Amino acid sequence: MHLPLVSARGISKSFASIEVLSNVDLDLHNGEIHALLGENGAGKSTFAKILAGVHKPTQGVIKLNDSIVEISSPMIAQELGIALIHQEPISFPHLSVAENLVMGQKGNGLLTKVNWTEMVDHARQQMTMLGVEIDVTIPMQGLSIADQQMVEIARAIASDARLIIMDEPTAPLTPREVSTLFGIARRLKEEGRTIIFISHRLEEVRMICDRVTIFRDGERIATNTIDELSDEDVIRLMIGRPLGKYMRKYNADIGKIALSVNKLGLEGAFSDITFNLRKGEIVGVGGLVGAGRTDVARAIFGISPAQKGTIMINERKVNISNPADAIKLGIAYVPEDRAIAGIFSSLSVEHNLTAAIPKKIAPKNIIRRVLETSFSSESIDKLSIRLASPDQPIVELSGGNQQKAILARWLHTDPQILILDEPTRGIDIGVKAEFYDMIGTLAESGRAILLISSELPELLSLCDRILVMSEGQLTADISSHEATQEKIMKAAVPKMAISA
Amino acid sequence: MKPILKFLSGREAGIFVMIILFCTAVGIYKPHFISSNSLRIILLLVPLIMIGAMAQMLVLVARHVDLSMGSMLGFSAMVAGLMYRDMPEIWWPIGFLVAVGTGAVLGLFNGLLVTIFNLPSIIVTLGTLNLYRGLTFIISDARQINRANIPSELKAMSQTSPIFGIPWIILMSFAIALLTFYLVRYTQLGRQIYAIGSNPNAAPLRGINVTKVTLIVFIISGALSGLAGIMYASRWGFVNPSNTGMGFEFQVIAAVVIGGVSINGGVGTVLGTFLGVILLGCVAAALPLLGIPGTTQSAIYGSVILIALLIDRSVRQRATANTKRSRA
Amino acid sequence: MTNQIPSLYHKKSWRSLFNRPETMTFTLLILALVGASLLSEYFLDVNYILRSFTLTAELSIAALVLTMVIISGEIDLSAAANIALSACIFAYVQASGAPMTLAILTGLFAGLVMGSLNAILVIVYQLPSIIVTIGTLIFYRGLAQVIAGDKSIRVPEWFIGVNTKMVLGVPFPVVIFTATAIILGLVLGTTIYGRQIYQVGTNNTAALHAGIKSNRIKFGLFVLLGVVSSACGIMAASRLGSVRYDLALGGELQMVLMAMLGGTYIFGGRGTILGTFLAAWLLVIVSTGMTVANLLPAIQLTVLGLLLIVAIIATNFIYSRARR
Amino acid sequence: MIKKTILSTVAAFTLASGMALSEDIDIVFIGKNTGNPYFDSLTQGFVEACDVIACNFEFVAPATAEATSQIPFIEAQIQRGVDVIAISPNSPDALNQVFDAARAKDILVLTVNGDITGNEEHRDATILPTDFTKVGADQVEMVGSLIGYEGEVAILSATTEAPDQNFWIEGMNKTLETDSKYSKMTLVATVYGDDQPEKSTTEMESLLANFPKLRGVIAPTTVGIAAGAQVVQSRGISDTVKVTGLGLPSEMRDFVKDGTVEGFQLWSPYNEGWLAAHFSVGLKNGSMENKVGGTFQVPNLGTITINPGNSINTQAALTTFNAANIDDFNF
Repeated sequence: MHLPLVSARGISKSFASIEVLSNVDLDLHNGEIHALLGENGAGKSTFAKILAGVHKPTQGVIKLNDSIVEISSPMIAQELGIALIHQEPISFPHLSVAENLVMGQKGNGLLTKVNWTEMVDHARQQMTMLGVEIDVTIPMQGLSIADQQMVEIARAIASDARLIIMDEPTAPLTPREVSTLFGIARRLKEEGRTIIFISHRLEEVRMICDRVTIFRDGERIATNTIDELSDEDVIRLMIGRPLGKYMRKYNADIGKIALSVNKLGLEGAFSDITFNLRKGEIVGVGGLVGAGRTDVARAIFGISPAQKGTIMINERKVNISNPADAIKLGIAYVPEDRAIAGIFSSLSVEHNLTAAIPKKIAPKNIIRRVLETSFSSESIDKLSIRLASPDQPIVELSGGNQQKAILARWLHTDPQILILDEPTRGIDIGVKAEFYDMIGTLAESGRAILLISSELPELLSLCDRILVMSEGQLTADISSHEATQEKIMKAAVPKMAISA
Repeated sequence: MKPILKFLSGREAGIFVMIILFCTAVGIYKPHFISSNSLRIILLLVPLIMIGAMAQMLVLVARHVDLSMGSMLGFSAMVAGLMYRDMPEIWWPIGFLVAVGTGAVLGLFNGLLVTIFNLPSIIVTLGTLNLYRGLTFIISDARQINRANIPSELKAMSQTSPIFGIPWIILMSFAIALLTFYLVRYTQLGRQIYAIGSNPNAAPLRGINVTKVTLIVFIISGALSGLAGIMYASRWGFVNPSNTGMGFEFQVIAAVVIGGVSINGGVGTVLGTFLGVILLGCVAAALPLLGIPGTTQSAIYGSVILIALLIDRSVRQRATANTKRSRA
Repeated sequence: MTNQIPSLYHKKSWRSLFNRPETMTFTLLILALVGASLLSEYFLDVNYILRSFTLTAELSIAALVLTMVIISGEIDLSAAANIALSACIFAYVQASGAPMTLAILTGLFAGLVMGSLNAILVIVYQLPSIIVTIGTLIFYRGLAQVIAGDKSIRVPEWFIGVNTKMVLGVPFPVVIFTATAIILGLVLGTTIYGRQIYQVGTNNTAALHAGIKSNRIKFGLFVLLGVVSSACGIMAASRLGSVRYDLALGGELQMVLMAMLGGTYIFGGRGTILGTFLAAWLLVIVSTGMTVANLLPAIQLTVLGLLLIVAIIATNFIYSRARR
Repeated sequence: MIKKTILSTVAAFTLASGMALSEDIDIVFIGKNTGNPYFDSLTQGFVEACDVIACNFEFVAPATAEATSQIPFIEAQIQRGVDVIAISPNSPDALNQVFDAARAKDILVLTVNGDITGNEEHRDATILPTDFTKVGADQVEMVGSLIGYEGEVAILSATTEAPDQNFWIEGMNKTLETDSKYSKMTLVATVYGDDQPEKSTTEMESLLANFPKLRGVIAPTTVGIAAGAQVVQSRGISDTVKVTGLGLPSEMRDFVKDGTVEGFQLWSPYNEGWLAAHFSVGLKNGSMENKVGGTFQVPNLGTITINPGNSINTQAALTTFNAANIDDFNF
């Protein structure tokens, strides 16, 4: 076997005490299309980003053509011949395609002449080499996402990349665009280049890849040629996580329908979503990144309302045009991205805790300190939030405690319907169990809970019923008794996107 | 080869049409507005704003704003004026080097504050607008450089002309416009300024030295303000600490925004800016003829900026609307 | 494939008194007092300082509201031009024979319209407030010149002299400034609207998710600044006895300077009314001290420019360390 | 005619007689704005007067010339407890209250080189360079003599609202209409340069563009005449277009030397300062009385009468400067 292009040994990475990758060894050979598979949060994307210099590993060594390399930035990765193509390519929207191809290349000083004709011809030549029809003179923002990806690939090849990493490239593409992409991938393989393909679409992986590596809980579980593994094997390997010692310790009596959603649709995000959520019931929503689960939640909560379909609260049709309406109707939404949509980072923990209940802490618009402190200390004790003082900026708390604070903020609004979007993401194991208890007791108190989660054990152990979404569609509605990780994953994986 | 920024050319054509319409309308009302003499008056209003507009365009494209140009102009002109007054026998073209050099230093100071302390350029330059004006008073001991001290050869540059009646300083300002066109279109620096303005976060990832390029943009802004300063001395024949360059930055921003340069960075052409300056020149020259008191000029500038902002927004919306929205 | 959110640990807490920006402003205030009295023996006279304060009272009152606008994450450079235009409209309407109350109402209405125009362009049309308010600054200043030409419009004799009216020995404008500061300080510090202004300024998306109507709050702040500025314009007309288009020319720098010196963070989310209140006094002491010492006005301009740059470096340094 | 030589000898003589013993009078002069050459020579009058008589003199001025910019400076002088505030007002009516405050502290308030028309009761007296009623006629005579009393003439003035400008323009119009000597001269336009050098230059250029047959331009403002002369000099049309008006010798010396401007008129700002200082000290130490009709002596200006409205002129007629005498003046 000739020498591997890239060999990674003992790669580990942790973000502020939460280990995301532990001791991963992997060899990648020239002229190979290698798929990285795994659940959300299994670590495959972090590993790829380490190779591309976006993150630095906490431990471990990377060898390129048998010599140790230190990939400390995307620039250095580019020099080493490693290119990362994001799902939505980072480009200069106002500049022409030809310029985006060549921008920032080494070697030309600030005052060197830009030869437009040569640049444009060079770009045209690259496009035809890729077999793609793109007008290289129009600005990038004039291109479709697929075309922008093609430009990114062309740029990688132009900088003579030996290893091209594609992160979820086919998600936004039409079937025709996917087959064009695969044609190019095959040609690059014949040229001896190595391609890493991160995807959930097993059929696509099976069609294009030579070997596949499966990640689970930050560890590399298996690396086999694609033919050695059936779909079932792959799914089993992906999800063989222990169900964990957490067993449901509660059983709420399911009441009448609190929320019913009928044929909800938003162009480009999701369509034909229909489900009911009863008081005291926990309904899980599984699916992969980009399935549109967050968009459904944002539609129900009024952040980006749906264009089609109806929402009923306690059998009464309602119109939710902004979050304030939703809160009045007793809906609460714990957002997926804490830092952007959740915390007021520089404000105190107390201010964050009472952000959603203005009326309660300021009955006549004047904030009553005594009310505010009582509300905040109540949630600090109930949810045992670890902090130095209620006045310290919330940004100083750990991820888990920040999430508790956001949840506490919403519990104060005494919601009837509670939407949790990846509540336990980025939280260490210990705190997760606390969260599960909280969610359980909330259901027991008669609240209806919609739990969006990518962790299958979480869904299985907590939920009464599990919906699964894939590419904006509802693909399954399984009660918890019959549900298994395989069933969920099968429903979550997008159907065959392209013809044979 | 089709012009690369074809999608923008709609904007330049729009401004050109506005100039033609405006001049014909005024011409019908006051026939001698379309005479070679009044063309000369319009052109004489243009040189300083043209140079300032080219510099401000680069600053805006890089997603910054430079409000201190008027004071940089005043300070540089004063330094050159003091040199002429205290060293009368000096070779007069040295004034150009001194003014441009002084301006560059002031621009560098702006750039350092913006890059090293990571401060918003609009607030920094609001501060230096007054700091440099105060320094202009201090170095001149609040006294004016009289017409007698300004070398007659320098003053002649705004009256005599090498070719078919166009004075030197106007040709110089057109030369600066051409130079800026070359810089913007045919040098790496020019393209990187656009790249920084278009997507500041991606620029470092693509190997662009954002700090260095931003510094250069502010140095150019200072240097061109300095050049405008020495041209001020040539055009008006004196340098006064309190009104040399006063309000220059607002005139320049009006011209640049009319010329289609977007405030959000990454968008702007030399041709658009050039036409924006010419349009403002026509308006300024037409006002006295139409009997509209000079007092309305600033109201017109203000409304023109607001209208240009709205046009720019609708252009930007149309541009981003056609990229297919994809869900993460 | 988790997009890990690394939680940031922070060594020191910024709660201690030392690091509150108002302390910086207060120490600068004391230093300025000492410096000014050393510079000229005529300076240290309370009545003289109070009288000098009335010369910039209008800008200081508007700066208090501007502080709230900046805390909410926006900015408005057109307030000084608003003061001039409202004063010109008020004086023009009054001079053309309208009764005084109608003239005052027209002036205030003009302020309302100006504030709303800023709000509509920034909130409805989503244009950056910094460039919009540069446009409206030039536009309003130009309109004032159109209305008043370069004549000055007089106001009736009995209306003149608001600054000479004393309340317990303190000039009326200073009383209004202090009262406005107390009211806005209470609104910002104790009411839910104040709290939400901070939240909107710190993180607009999170505010939206928490059900806070940030657009409505920002719209209200722009309109409030418009109306308060017009009221200040009318007060200026009474102080001066006549109004020209160049009233409060260049006042936008002083207003921004007061907010910045008071510790308001230019990117929003941080700042207090107390800070701006102290900064207003600091500026008066600095400029009065220099004037009474017969220093060249150029030195004042230089000092003001330097103060602004130092203030934004300091606040940026204090806050960005906390935020990053 | 004032000769430089006589001036210096008189100054030497009074020095020898020793200073008055009374405690020195504090005088401050507040200019329109800093950086205005006109006030340099006016201040010089004050300074040299105070070297001779018992007064301490300070000159202050705001950075810019807006209506309200002088108020802080007046407040500061009240606070400093000066005896006399002489000021060249930026606005006819914005300073009434602060003048009253000063006079309440029995500070003498004198307006110099320009009065607050319509609000005279708010100041003690005004010192104007010359009898303004005759300025219009003198200027028309000046331009007539240059263009052979025939052809088109235009006026390049300062701001539309400046009271002295309007007063003089009115005088010029009346002279042209009534006096047959100027019947062949026609006033074609009056334009305003707003005392802004740039605007004055563009207004002069549009005058030349709009009136090809223009023969003479009267610019009764130092800013306007210098701008007009500059345009004429640069275009080399000084033989066809004669520029005159009120100008400063220091600014116009080059133009007079190379023949661009054959003659112009003004008064001596220096004398204004010189007289104002003497008048202030005289009033303060009781040797003079601020009574309409009263007279008083000022070294080398002779007897000065206080005209109605407490207005005092430093000299009767305008001084004409031309190539012959331009070098005798250092202001």
